Amino acid sequence: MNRGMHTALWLVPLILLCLSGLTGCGGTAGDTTASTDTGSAPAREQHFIFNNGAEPEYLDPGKATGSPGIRLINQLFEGLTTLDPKTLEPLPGMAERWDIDEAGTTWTFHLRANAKWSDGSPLTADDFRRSWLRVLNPATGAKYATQLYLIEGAEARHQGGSEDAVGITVIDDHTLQVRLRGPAPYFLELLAFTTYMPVPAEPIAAHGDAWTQADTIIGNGPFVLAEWAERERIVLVPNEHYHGRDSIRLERITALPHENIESVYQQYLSGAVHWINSVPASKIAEVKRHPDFYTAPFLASYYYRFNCTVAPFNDVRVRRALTMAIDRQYLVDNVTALGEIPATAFTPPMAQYQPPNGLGYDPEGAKKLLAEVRSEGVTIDTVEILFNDRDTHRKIAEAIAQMWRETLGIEVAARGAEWKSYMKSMDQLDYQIVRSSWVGDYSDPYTFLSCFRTDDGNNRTGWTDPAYDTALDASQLIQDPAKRAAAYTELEQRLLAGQPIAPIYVAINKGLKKPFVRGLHQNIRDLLYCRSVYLED
Amino acid sequence: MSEPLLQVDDLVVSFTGARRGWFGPRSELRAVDGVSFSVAPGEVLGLVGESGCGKSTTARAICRLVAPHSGRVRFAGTDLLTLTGSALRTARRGLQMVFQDPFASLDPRYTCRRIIAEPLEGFGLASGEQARQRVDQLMQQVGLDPSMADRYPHEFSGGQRQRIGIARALAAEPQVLLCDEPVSALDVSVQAQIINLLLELRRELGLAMVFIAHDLAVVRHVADRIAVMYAGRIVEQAPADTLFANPRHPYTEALLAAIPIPDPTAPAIISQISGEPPSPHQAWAGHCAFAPRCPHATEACHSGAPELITEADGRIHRCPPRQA
Amino acid sequence: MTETAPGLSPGAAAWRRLRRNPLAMGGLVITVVVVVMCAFAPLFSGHDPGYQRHWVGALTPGSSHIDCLRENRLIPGQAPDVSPQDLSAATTITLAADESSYREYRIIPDTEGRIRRIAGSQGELDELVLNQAALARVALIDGSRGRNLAPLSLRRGEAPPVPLFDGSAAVVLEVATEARIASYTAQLNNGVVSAVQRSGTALPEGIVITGDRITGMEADGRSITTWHLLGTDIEGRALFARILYGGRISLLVGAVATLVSLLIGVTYGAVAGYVGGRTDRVLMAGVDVLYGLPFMFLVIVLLSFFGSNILLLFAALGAVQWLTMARIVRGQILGLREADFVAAARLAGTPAHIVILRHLVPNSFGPIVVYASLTVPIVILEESFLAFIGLSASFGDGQVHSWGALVKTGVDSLGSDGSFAWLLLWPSLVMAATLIALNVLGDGIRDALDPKLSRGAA
Amino acid sequence: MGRYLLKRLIQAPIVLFLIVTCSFVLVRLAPGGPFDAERKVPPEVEAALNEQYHLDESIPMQYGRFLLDLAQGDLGPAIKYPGRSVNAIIADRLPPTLLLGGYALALAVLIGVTVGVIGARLYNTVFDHASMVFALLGISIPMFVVGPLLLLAFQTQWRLVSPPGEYGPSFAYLSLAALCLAAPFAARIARLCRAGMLEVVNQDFARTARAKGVPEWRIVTVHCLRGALTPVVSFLGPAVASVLTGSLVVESIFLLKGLGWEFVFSAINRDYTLVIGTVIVYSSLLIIANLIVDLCYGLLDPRVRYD
Repeated sequence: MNRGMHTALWLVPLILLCLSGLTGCGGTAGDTTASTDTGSAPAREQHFIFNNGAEPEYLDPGKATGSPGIRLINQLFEGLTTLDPKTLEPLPGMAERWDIDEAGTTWTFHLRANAKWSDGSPLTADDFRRSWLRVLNPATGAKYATQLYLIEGAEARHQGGSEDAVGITVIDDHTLQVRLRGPAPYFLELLAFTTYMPVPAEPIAAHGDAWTQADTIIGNGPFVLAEWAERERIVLVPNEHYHGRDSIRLERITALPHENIESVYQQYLSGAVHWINSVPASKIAEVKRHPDFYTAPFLASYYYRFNCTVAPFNDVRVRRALTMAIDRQYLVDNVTALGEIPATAFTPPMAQYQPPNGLGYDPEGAKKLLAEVRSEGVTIDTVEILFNDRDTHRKIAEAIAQMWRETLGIEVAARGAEWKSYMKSMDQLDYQIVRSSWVGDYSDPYTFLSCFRTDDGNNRTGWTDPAYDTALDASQLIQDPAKRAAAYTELEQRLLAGQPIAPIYVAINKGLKKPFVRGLHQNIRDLLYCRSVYLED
Repeated sequence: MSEPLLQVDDLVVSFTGARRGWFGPRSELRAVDGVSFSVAPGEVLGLVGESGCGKSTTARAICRLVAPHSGRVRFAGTDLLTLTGSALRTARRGLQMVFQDPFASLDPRYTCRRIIAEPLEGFGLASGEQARQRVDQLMQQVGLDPSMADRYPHEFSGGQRQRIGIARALAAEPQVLLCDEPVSALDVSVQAQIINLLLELRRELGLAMVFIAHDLAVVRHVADRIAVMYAGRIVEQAPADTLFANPRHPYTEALLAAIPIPDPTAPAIISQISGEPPSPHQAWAGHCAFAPRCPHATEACHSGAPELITEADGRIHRCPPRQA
Repeated sequence: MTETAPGLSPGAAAWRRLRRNPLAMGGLVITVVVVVMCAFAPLFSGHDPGYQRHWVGALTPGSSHIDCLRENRLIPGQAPDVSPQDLSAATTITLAADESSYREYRIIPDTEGRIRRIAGSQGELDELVLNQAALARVALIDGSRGRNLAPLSLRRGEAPPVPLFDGSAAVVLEVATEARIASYTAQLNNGVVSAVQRSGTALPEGIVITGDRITGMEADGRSITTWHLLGTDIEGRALFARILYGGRISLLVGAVATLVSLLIGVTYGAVAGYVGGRTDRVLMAGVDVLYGLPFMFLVIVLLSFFGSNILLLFAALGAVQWLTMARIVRGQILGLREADFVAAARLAGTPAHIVILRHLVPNSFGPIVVYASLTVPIVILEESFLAFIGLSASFGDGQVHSWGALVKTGVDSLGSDGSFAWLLLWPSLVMAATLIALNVLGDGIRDALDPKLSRGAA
Repeated sequence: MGRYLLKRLIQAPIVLFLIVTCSFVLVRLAPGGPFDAERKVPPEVEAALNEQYHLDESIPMQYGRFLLDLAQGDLGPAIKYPGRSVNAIIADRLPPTLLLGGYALALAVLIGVTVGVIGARLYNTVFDHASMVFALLGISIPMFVVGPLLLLAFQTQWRLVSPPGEYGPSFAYLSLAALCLAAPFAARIARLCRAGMLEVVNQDFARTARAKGVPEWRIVTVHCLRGALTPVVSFLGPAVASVLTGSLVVESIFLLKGLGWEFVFSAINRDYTLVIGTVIVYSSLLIIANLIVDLCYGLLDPRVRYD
């Protein structure tokens, strides 16, 4: 009956699995692939071709934002930690081991003795310090610099303060000490994030933004950039100086930047591509039947924002009524239809955190609530849903519009807008209801809940609750995991009581993967680690 | 002679032609080159010359259908050339034209009634039922059956169309009618009818006319006075009888010599005088424009442009006395 | 001049010639039919073009389905809310509902014919046991729906039971549990539900049943179904209605943009041609300059920057087309300006703008009409091009899309095996037919207006 | 002729200036900026980026700076391609677009003229009617329908062409793309050519030639084709513009690297410099194409005068 519920339940053991791996940190990166037994040498050429969805904007770890860029940077660079391709458990990366102090705020990392750049030169603790300070230098223009705010003094530095006050200390060439603002259990996972990766000094000094071209780039990840033909292909080959070179089996990776999903799908069918990570929305039925089709949970939330500053949406009852009139189960079963999980809370379920239930589908309750508002003389004639004009968003908006129309008897218009106009309307609160989604940066609810701080740039609803802001800050000082989870649950409840958003579903990642592609795992953050990938005969 | 109704003084109309070379000055083409004449109330002035001599342009310049380069056109006391816009439109009400080509002068998309009523509307003379009656009346006046008023031009014969054109001109209640070769496009039999109609109207309404034609035969019966044009200038002007009896200019002579031939469209002049009409670019620059074709041309004719000579009998011409 | 019958205005004469051209008349008939049907779309299709029935999904042309709502309510004391049709006159309503729940499993073999994956809707399975005693129905979805299977036991890495793969690369199993058809009957009294029964048992609370569960519906014993001439799209919306309503947008865009181009082009060309001289040279140099502009690109920039507002679309597409119109009109007027009837009109005291309006423009009407009639299809095609880039116009609540957008959806929906072909076929057919009709009509008008220039060119 | 050429050459920079100004204004009026993203960029970073691209200056200042750079042939840095200049991107993307466009135009002329000439010679036969029906269909069916159908048939179903692999598209694949782009133009050219032929075939000089015993094929190819090509050539001018817009569709469908789709993305991403850069390139191409077409027109039809 309730497929969403089942999926949610199924998610829990998976997350627990991740977590059990996490507790024993410092393990070896060995059991990443299901079948590492290589009895006979595969005859198939180890050349993995996939469609990356778009041309990456940056291959500079400090500056990258979009997933096409991040997907490649994860092959080209490696942070102090790296993640298990399947479970996302933090594994030793450039750091071989680490110590944490009692308070959980001072971390000492010990780099591998054989930590090297792809040109063979040694990689030192200072490389990390320099790279992180570069991100925190406002002149660099690193859009994800806030990822480093966890470090003591980082935020102040980014806003123009001194570099010396930042809590990064180079003890020796192979030892780095980091002081955090609070105990952050997710710090190890965050360290694998692109923003925390080291960047080489000389190429950047010599070539500026152009340093990531094939002939100038120096990395430290399992692969190096062999060719970057813009808008045509990006080719990676193994990094001979990578510490785990022996376990790398792919000889060549080609990433194609094509955006036309329909044509990319045909390309996949014709066999020219081994993996595509998006599928045409109009052919869901056909795609679902394809034997190579897969779906997997994704740490992302799809939801509608209400503009809490304009009538009638400044009345929480209206927001609640509209939320209650969305039949999410119906939506994920019939409209998106790929196994998305209906959500009543903003944060998706994840390790050590099960979000509380928000308002479910209750058409009668919605009608009653709206009637109550109407009886006070508030008129609700037309409601407009704004979305960026993509097939899926359009379908969802049209379906929700029809639900509201039928259940609540209001006129609903679904208006598609071009991407930047949509962004602008959202930013300037020039909308009534707008489609949104949020992808988590690490497996901790904070990456979601912090969006709705009053002054956060990602709030974009005009919703404000001082108690929420205080509680949010307080949650970051809690070290005990259980208490922390409880604090997050409380925060989420507060958020859902305010209902600045109508959660719709937890997104999934989906795609088509040739059966001979092995070791390519669909993890919860849709991160690609090609070091475990190989092509089976 | 009473005060002239229409007085044209030194009228010049020029057109600019193609550039000489890439950036050279544009050549100038003088179509009308200092034409002067006057028409008294009720008088008919015949304007004669071969094709391209500037007769039609003169007529069009008088009523400002083409913009004159310089000169003066006084009509009923006002200088038409200084007026613009609606003042011009009102001022030239008394000055109407009958065109050469009865096909081209009627808008094919208008019915006969609408065509004739256009001046009534344009000058605000009549509207509605009044206009209907006036159109019927005008049609009768030019010899058309008012029952045909709702037909389109292509349903009329050439003569009938010219009658429509005349009726339209009359609708404005003009004092002067500029008839630009009104019969040259018509069959010979019809020509006479139209000329008779015009004469009749002149009698009835006391109209003055400028009657343009390319041969003298047509003008003979109509005009009180005749002006002969050659290459943009009037070479001779005289009362009709005087001109016919005793032409002064060799060009007039040649035109007269052409008359006996009954076919009015025949290129009679060519048989009399050799050569082609001059290019209008520099026709009168430094010599008599007619000199290259003139059987009587002297050296003087080639060295200086002849001045106008006014003789005692009122005739004006541009040929100095010859030593015959 | 051409030979003309007496009593006919030039327009009437051209019409007469047009009527003798069967191709052009065919074009005219199609154009008129399409325009009338789109203009009066509600008369020709009773369906709401935006109404989605996801549970119905894409139906082939001519299919019918049970006409129910997403949520059907039979609550004693309330009016029945069961269908968009007028059921208030009925005295009993019966809903048959399938209360089953489905599961799908995809079984994927590896190269050696062993089971590589068992993908359930709730994740990967290592083992799947289907016991027919426990399950109401087991079927293969792919191509052989309804085929019953013996109890199955599947395990990853093992060979499947013999009949399962049958040479195919993968198998999708559909499993239905607890399937039973329940029948609800509601008694109505004066349009209000008085009692609801389920298989003879009274349900005092009434029922709410979702559309996707309903397998049959009757009002006073008469079954309630809806028929779709051209089938439905993936969202279960009536395709015929969508084409008709979409045609409103496409035709409107075509017509209005052409009018805009007419307005600008004729005014501009007429002024240039009538005034002539330096003004003409300057104005026409302007047109030459603008010819060098990649207008369509500016339209894209404009629309992507300011949203595909339909008014902006009219203006932008009209602005692309006016240049040629201005040239044509100017050429015509330049010739006509010297005509005696224009001189006569001026002498008749008619002001310049009236001369242009009443004499010059009407006499250039032929080429203007021809060009305009050929502009409409061009604009419709351009709109479809914008739809491809995602800059199409939509109407109403944003649920009615232009032909271009429908065709684009059709292309996207077309399966690799040719499934859903009707979603592409019908919109493109209607669009192409209309464009062809407009093209041959334009050619026909040109021939009719100028009989010398027969055998039309593009 | 020479003066006409000179006039057009003088006109070209004016046109370009107009376009540049027009696009500059449009771009700056557009809502949203290049750094807006789903994830809000911190204000410090946005300020730093704006400063880097001089977006913090006043609009007239930016315009002046832009014109100054443009005068030196520098279209500026591409905002969405960090570290790369618009010049470099255009130099990279333009050749594929030109290749595709040129190929398609050549195909269109070849197919169009052949079908048109044969259609005219076989006037009123089945071939004639069929070809004209196809021509009408070609004109009325959008490219984005033809393209996916071609791909579905040739690539996915029949496997006759393979998609662009490691080293660019194969010739067969490129031909498929060019065919898709050429179809509507071939259709139009066929119609024009046929009409032109029919007009010329019965003219006096053709009859004279026939009477003089000139072989029919010579009449068609030498005498008539020249006349029939005149409308085709005059069509090619505007066709170049349409081919450029069409290549945008074809590039997307056939996953080809080119300037067309780059343009759409730069517009969507508010990559100010790249939008203007691509628009300038397209305008220049158009102007040049129009000029060439005009010259060809003069060569084909000596009656055409350039003043």
